[in-house]
Amino acid sequence: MADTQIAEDQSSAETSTSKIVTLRIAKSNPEKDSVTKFESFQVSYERWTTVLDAILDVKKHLDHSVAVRYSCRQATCGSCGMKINGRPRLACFTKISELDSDVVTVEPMSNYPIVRDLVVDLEKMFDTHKEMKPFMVREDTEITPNSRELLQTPEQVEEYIQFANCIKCGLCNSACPTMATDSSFLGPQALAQAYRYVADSRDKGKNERLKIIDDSHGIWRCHFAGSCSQVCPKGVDPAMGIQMLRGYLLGFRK
Amino acid sequence: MRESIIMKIHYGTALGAVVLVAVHILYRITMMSFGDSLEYENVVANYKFIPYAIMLELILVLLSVHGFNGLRVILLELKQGKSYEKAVNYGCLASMAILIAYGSRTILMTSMGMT
Amino acid sequence: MTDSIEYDLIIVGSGLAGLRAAIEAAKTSPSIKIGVISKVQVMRSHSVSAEGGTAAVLFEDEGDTIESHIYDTVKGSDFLADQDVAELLCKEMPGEVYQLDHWGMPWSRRKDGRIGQRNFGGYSFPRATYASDKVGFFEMQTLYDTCQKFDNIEFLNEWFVTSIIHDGQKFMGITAIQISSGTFYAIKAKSLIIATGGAGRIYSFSTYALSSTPDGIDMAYRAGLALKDMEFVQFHPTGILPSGILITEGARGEGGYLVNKDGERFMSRYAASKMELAPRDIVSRSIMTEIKEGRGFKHETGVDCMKLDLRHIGDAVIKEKLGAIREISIKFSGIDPAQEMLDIRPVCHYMMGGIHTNIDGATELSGVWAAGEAACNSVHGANRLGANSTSECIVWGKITGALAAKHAMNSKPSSQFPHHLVALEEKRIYDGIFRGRGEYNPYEIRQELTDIMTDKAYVFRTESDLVEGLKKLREIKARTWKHVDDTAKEYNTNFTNVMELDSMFRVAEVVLVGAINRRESRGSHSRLDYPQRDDANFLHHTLAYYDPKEPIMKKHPVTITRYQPVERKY
Amino acid sequence: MKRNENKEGIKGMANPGRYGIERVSYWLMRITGLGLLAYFIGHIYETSSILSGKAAWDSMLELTQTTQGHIFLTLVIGMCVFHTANGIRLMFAHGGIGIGKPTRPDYPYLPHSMNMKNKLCIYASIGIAALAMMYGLSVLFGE
Ligand SMILES: Cc1cc2nc3c(=O)[nH]c(=O)nc-3n(C[C@H](O)[C@H](O)[C@H](O)COP(=O)(O)OP(=O)(O)OC[C@H]3O[C@@H](n4cnc5c(N)ncnc54)[C@H](O)[C@@H]3O)c2cc1C
Ligand code: HEM
Ligand code: SF4
Ligand code: F3S
Ligand code: FES
Repeated sequence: MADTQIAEDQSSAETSTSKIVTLRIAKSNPEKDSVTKFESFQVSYERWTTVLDAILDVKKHLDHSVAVRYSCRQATCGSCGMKINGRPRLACFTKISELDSDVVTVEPMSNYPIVRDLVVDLEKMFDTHKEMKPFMVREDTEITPNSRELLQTPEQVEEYIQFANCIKCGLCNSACPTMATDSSFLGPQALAQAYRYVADSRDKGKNERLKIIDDSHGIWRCHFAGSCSQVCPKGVDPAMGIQMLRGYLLGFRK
Repeated sequence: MRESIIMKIHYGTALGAVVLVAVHILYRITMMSFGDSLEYENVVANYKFIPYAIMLELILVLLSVHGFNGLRVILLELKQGKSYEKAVNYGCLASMAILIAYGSRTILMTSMGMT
Repeated sequence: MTDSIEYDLIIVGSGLAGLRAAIEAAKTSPSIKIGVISKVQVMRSHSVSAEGGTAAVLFEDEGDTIESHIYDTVKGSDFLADQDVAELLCKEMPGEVYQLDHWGMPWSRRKDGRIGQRNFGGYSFPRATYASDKVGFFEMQTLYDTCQKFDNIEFLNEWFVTSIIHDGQKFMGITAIQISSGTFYAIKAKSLIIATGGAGRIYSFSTYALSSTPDGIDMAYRAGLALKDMEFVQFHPTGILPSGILITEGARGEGGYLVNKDGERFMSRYAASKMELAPRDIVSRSIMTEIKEGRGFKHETGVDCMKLDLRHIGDAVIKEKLGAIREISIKFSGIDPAQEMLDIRPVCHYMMGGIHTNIDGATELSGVWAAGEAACNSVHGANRLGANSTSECIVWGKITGALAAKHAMNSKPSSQFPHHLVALEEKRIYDGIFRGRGEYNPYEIRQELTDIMTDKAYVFRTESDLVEGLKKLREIKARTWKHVDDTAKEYNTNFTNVMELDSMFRVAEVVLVGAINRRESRGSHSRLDYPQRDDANFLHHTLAYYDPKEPIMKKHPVTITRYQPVERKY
Repeated sequence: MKRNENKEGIKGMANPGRYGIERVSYWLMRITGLGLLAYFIGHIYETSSILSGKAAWDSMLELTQTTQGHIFLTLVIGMCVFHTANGIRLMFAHGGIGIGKPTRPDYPYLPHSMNMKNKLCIYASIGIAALAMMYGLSVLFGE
């Protein structure tokens, strides 16, 4: 089938529409020393070229050593969170053309330890997520041969589905002002997941979870700054989940 | 104390304060001109009017609790660590108590005419 | 000496299959120590990209039957599926859907509160259970979150597994590199489940995550396990241009049309009754035939393509049921599917082949199981039906999880750990790859390799193309491409990328050799020079065993229980 | 392995510039809260002078009768009004009221909690604080 050529990995496809942008990549290796150097590269891009495409283009052809985390390249796996022109975003979900800038600066997300270059350590976020008991709490979670589905209307699904969209990219924790100084704060990612399960009509673990988050570095350290929701790439709106959850603790909701 | 109770107090004191501070300020600007209301004699008279004095005492307590808890929250978020957090908690509680005591002294003594 | 750690059960891969296996193993025995090891973090595995549905018979009261699911699967496979295996899949699935529901899976619901199902290619009943169009993502979330209940499951995030250690009879452990620190470890264990997913990145135009490289499959291959049916590569009809990201079959399940340059729904010519919902191999061939006969479109990148029309479905339904593909097409191609037609083209999407296992997912080596896309238990034969793969991952995740856990409970730790094999492996990767100073850019070599596969082993294949492809492949392999620039230990993806490339060569070779040997057209494997299915000579599986020179090819019988092969018409 | 957490720190916490008006409101709420607390302490100290007789009271009052004193009092009025108005909004929001309803999000995602109602309330809080300050100025300087 040599007659039908495929233009692979968009970045290598040269057409007249391509433009040039300066990509500045923050490089550091904390195991060696604590300096961060910015290296600049000229990369050509198309209308649809994403920042991740551009970084991988650099990795392939200009500097093999760039450390960057990626997998799905379609904004569903949550690997590629980084600070792009000062704001936490997914690299694979940010087109260069929409940044409207001749210079694109990429840095590791704030509020997480840096592993190397653009890669940060998210283990703590995963641990906090686990603390929220992010699973069905009820007696009969294991089915028997006679089990059928637990009925749930489309409206009941609406109650929690937006929070179930979280891809654990960690952008929200990186934008939150409390996170910027409080290393014990649970963070919007975990709190929104606590709400995801509380809001599920099948779950019975509300009181347990409310107890866990009602802590001196728990839900009360959110001040509804909303930055988490501003940067969330999946429309999870953690700020809403957190306030809803707090509604229970304040007695506004039952 | 559970954090939720502390924060309920925080909101409660704020709500109480909204009403009382409004009365306090209105008192200052509606009774007579603002400048006059601050004349020594007028102020002392205010204090001697017992319901007003009680209200002032209430404002004092509510806002001290609210304000120092607010400060505590900010300080807790700035830095972490067991001893630091303990210091913040007790420090704020103590400051709160001192402020209330100091303010109460003024109110009590003035209203009893000990000026 | 190399650092070593110990687990009772090691699961390589944290995709759907790996996570399901971990839960089942933890349920089977709370006392064993389970390590789930993956080169990506949890929830980053390729499985999160699965969009359309998971096949299961849920509405027997409304006319669906397990029998029909089995037959659809076998017929879809072009009769190369092992029929006992297909039967097991179909019987286990309904329970698994309910189990996921009890674990919190946000299935889409019907008005009456029951779980919703949609139409999918090749089925005679709408039985693709769906959760909007993010099925894989939500399943991964449900399984991952459920794993958090168990204290004996430990996740080793971002560890690159390089080899399986065994003494020829018995499994003993694996070797792996912790990516963040760059440290090389030997991990001892009593049982192993390989759930490393598909290898679709050996093609340049592919729906797979960038991490879906064949290193897991290759690891088994190098350890002496057979790879089965690797020539069967599924090309999904609708990969969106220019990125190759998938537009789910659910888009056609919800009523989307495929149209050619003349505005004609050309599927009427190829599958009059099922139209756009014929199995994927047939739709992909139809698209390529239309293009070859001059009725295709040209995308602005210069690539031939066809159009997928969803406009008549309407904005509301698209938002409700196809939200993710709406996001994908607006974001990555700048097209709102409610307004304009999408540019699509057949794209590498699934590998029917994989590590040879029996119906229980057991490999030929005692103590080693394989599950999910990496395995080939022959449930899909020559062509997988959409929505059957997530099902497979879940069912064999569960089966292998239970078996491997029991095995780990009942066997004693091996007294002698073959440290010399670990040393040998260390030498292979560090002297052979890490310190490689070849003169070619490995990323350009990778591009060349994947281009060869897309060019020479695409939807339609011929002897001359395949042979030429194999020749070129061996040519670039002979070049001194092993070249790692990055000398740091920490998070060195340059190094892991080159290791991935290394594995691509061996697995791509097996695909090509298998395709050359199979002189017939069956399912996804379509030879222009042998356009007919040839049951007399080729109704068998292909096995490939590793040999440093070239793969050793063998045959393996197909299990036929109740359905004799007939011509496949839709 | 203890790694530097790479926290954004106080600068990041206090920088109101990047994430829209909600972040500005967060910032103002903090500043005004602290400012009010400072004033409150000062105010109690100020009023305690009443115990020392009229002379002391008057000399204390004089401090605020200067131009700087007036500007300071005006600021306090503004802070108080903003903090109160925004505080009332926040109390509702923190209870889950007026922040929208969970729904299936559609791309492009607009977070419902960052809705117009809340934005308007923030602008309104700033607005009435400004009005109150102007009124305060007129009273203070108008004598
Ligand atoms: C875009 C797309 C859409 C799809 N949609 C559907 C659908 O709608 N319905 C359906 O039934 N099927 C669908 N499929 C197929 C299905 O998603 C996959 O077959 C399935 O997810 C594979 O899961 P898995 O668990 O086997 O492997 P994966 O999810 O691919 O996971 C592999 C794991 O192995 C790890 N790994 C690999 N190599 C190594 C190594 N060397 N060291 C350590 N770890 C390693 C990876 O990190 C990863 O964790 C789709 C596939 C694609 C590409
Ligand atoms: C009278 C009306 C008032 C109301 C309705 C009110 C309301 C609130 C609310 C709701 C908060 C919580 C903000 C959050 O958690 O994000 C808060 C915080 C705070 N308040 Fe008040 N308050 C009032 C007056 C005062 C006064 C007079 C003071 C000073 C003594 C004060 C000091 C503080 C402080 C220091 C904070 C912490 C700031 C922060 O966490 O952002 N408040 N207030
Ligand atoms: S809530 Fe949004 S920003 Fe936060 S981790 Fe989840 S998807 Fe990412
Ligand atoms: S940014 Fe932080 S303060 Fe609350 S609303 Fe979001 S968690
Ligand atoms: S690569 Fe998966 S979210 Fe960006």
